[in-house]
Amino acid sequence: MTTSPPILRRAGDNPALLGLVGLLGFGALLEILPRVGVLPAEYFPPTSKIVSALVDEFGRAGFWRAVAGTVTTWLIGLTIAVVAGIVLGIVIGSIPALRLATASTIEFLRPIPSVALLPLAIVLFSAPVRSILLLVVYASFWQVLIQVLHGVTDVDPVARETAASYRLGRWRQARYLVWPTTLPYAMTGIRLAAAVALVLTITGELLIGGTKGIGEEINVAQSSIAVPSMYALIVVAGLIGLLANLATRRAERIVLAWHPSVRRELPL
Amino acid sequence: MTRTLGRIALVLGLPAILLVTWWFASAGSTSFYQPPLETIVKVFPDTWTAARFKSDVVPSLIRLFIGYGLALVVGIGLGVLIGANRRLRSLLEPILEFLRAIPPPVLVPILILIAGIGNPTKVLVIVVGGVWPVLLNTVEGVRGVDDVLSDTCRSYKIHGWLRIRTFILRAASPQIVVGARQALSICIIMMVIGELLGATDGLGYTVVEFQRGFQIPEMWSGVFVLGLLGVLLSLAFTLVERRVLNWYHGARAAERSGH
Amino acid sequence: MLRTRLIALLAVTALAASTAACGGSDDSSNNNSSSGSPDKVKVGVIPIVDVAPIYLGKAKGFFTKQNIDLTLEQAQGGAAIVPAVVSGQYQFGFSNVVSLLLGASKNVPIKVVANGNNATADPAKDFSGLIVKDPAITRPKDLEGKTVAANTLKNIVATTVNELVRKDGGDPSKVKYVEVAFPDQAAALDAGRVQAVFLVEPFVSSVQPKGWKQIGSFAAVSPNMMIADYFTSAQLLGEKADLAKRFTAALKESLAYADAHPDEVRQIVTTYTTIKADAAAAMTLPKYNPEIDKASLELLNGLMVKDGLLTAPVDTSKLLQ
Amino acid sequence: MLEISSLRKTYGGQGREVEAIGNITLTVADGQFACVVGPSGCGKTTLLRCLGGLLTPTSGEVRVNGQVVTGPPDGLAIVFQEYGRSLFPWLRVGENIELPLKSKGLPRAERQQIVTDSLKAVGLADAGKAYPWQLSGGMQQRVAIARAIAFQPKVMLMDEPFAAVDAQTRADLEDLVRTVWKRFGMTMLFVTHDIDEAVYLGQRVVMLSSSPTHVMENLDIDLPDDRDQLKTRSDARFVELRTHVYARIQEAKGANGQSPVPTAP
Repeated sequence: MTTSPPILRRAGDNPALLGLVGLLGFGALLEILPRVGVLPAEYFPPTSKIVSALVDEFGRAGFWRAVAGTVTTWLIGLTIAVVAGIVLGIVIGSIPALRLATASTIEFLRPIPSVALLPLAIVLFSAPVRSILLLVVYASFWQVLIQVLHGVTDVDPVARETAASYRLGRWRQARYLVWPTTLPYAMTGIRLAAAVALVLTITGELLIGGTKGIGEEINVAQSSIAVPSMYALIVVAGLIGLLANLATRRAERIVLAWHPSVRRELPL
Repeated sequence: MTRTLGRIALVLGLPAILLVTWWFASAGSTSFYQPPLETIVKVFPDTWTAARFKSDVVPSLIRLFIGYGLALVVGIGLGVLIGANRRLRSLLEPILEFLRAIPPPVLVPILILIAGIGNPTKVLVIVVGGVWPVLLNTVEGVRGVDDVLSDTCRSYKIHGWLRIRTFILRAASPQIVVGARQALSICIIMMVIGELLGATDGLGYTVVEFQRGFQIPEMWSGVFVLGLLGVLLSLAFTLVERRVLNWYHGARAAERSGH
Repeated sequence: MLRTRLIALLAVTALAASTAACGGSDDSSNNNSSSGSPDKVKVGVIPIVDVAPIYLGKAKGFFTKQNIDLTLEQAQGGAAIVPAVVSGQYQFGFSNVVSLLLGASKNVPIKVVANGNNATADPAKDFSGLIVKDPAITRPKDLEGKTVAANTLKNIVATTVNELVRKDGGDPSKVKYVEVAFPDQAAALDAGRVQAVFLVEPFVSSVQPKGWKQIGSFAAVSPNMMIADYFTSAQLLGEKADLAKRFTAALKESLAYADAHPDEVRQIVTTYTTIKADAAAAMTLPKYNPEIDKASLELLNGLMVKDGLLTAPVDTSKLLQ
Repeated sequence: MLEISSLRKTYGGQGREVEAIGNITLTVADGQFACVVGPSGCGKTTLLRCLGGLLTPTSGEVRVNGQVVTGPPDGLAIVFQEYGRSLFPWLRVGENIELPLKSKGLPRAERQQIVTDSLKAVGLADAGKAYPWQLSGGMQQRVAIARAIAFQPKVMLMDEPFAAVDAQTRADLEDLVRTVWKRFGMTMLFVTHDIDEAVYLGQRVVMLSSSPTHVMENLDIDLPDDRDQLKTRSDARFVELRTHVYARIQEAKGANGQSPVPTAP
């Protein structure tokens, strides 16, 4: 084995290096097991085959169009959900009567699995992209709305009284008091929404099809039983997910640079 | 008395308005694919008969609970193992972060190719979807346990399974519950996807069957049942959570009121 | 004052957004054409040999002759095409007869405008095939308790296989069906996920090298049975009867031409499916009758009632013009 | 019996060695109540954690009841300063006390009996069913003490247990500790930064220097055995002893001129 104990011991105290060793080990493992026959190579191609399939995919123009397709659908759906979530969140959140009236509806609609809307989406919207967007927006909207509602209701009552005592108008109150408190929650909502939106984008592409996207590429690969390229596409989907996570975390740090890192993701 | 009436009005108010508007808006609808709400409701009883429940709803639920249960057991088991061991955690963190980022539905075609379309695959699809939120939140929870409590355990010689059961798992439970709730919603989605991509029974299959048979009101009723399933499971989850975490909510309330 | 109105406005949009999400208006792109410029027509088809005539007719200009600018959109099965035609996204569609009869029984507003294709006269040499891999399964009766792949649930494939099992003395209600798209059926049979597949060309030829056994076909139910038709929505028929008439005429011309020129059919199939020229050469072509075969309609009507798909036979005049 | 011989503890941090404990040699006889006091940041808590087997000393040796300490020794219990964080918030008070007994493998009935007795001993007889966070700070520390008693240790270490409690509650808890000590007769090592508390409670006060820490002086407290907040604290001898300790601690703080180096916990 390449990694002898001393390296492990020296890497022991440096997590980044250890993480790398972990990754390489994982890759090596997936290389050896199929070759040795522990895993059926037909369905578990060795890593080298997957990597070469990945390189082939990178070479194909259709691949990049598919990646672009998935990312655009994902971003459009996410943006609609985020804007709607924040606007509705602040409006509903800052009017207690509205907050109480809508609570039960929100609590009823939120857990409905967006994929349940799939048959409706196919039938209601003839253009496949619209149906997928319905799923993506529906799934990610609630993530943002719930967090923003928490943010608005978490505004410190004392701060609210001081703002009122200085006769800050409702609009200015929203701008200088509600928004800064809600922002960290909104960012959490966006981070959760981004992940869910990607899952639903690819689900839509897989089940509805008819749009340029990774999901469709996987369907094509499955039909021609091109197993290595299926894995390559899975790796790509994972990378997109990873980049999405890193990007949203990065954005969070920038936007919340001024905010004490104390930000509770409510265990609801 | 008026206070409870007021509360009921608030809880049922908006849903009632929305349903009524939908009822009348769709009343005259001639569009084949958007039948009046009235027909959907009328078709409900004889579509979702006891036989239908036994042949389709029950198999779906069994697969969901087995899959969700496995996702919890595997997720928490590995999570405790990884969370407690710093070196193991930094060794596995990059891999886990990548595997978590893979949108679970992407794995369904490959799983079907490998394991076919029988029940084992359907359960596997659910486990593969649900295990990540549980695993990563458990690692997070186990990592964040209070070190004073950990010292207390060491000095009072509480270790082994007793330590895991009464200290590690309980201390990490608020974070594990966050993961379990996320896993539940993912598992329901994966259950439906598993059934839409080639199945011979189950809720997802039934909805597709109605659509292929042009039974549109029944299809809408199927979507209602799926939605209801999501709502009821989320309600059940909240009840279980309230019992499991009553100590946690109590402690936070005490802490917040400056006790 | 402005602020309260603003908040009210936001609240209204929120409510509208939620009801819109339930109602949802689709964007039927019905572009009405002036008499001069050609009618833009979209037709939903499935990438199989059955639709070769319409591709051939487009190539030969039969449609341009009728002042129709034709675009062909591919879908997985009839189930996705029917909603698109009803909603107006497609003006015409291609679907198997059973789905059309089922739709008519549920008052789906659709009307058949022309024949699609028919089985051949010879049950052993048809463009379709009920194919099995397991040597133990030698006849349709053996499919009892087994799982059969069909490209869409509740379509002509299930009706056909049920009838073959029934004629062979078996109990069709014991056969289970699972929806698998044509391109994936071979892999499913290979992996043993299903015990039988029902394929049409070009897929029947593409699995030929596997050496699997064929134990039935459309023709085995009834020679030259009508398999599929082209249809449109009642709404389009009402508003643009002339366009429908011209479309039917061009289609009949295409069907006759295809039936008379099998080699051109084989060539055109390679343009819209992934089949290679040599496999296309070996394909068995279906029969393309220009006229709609009413006898097949009644036959399938009866079989659907036997299968319990229909409680009572459909009044086929509702389906035909 | 507690024996510490030339204990030394340094915290290595990227080449910057911080010497928390220089050289401590100390013996506490069986059943003796010893208080340890010293300038803040002189490694009192580090010393206690070494005694409790939670920290391995850099050199030197610690013996509890004759055995060398390599990990948490048998027959030793610790009461931590952050009482809130040392109790399991998901276990009721009774369960908190019972847990260590489970790991000792005692049968159920016996455990229940010990729990009830321990609660009575700290004056919380009917608090068994409550959750820790439903009690006041003082009462939570009583639960921690009850848990220590229930463990039936021969040696009890207390790490500034009353630092985070208001003055009145502290007086009651001080008296509670003495009664507990008298009744159960364990060896007691009480770490505190409050000089009055050390003199009032201890049979002996061990004064530590600032870091690198060593034992500056061992002072025997010859006050009468039964002590109470009013009489003892106004007793001339008490004041005399207290001033002596205060002077020595001030002297230690000022002696080596540099401000005490903050030791890692």
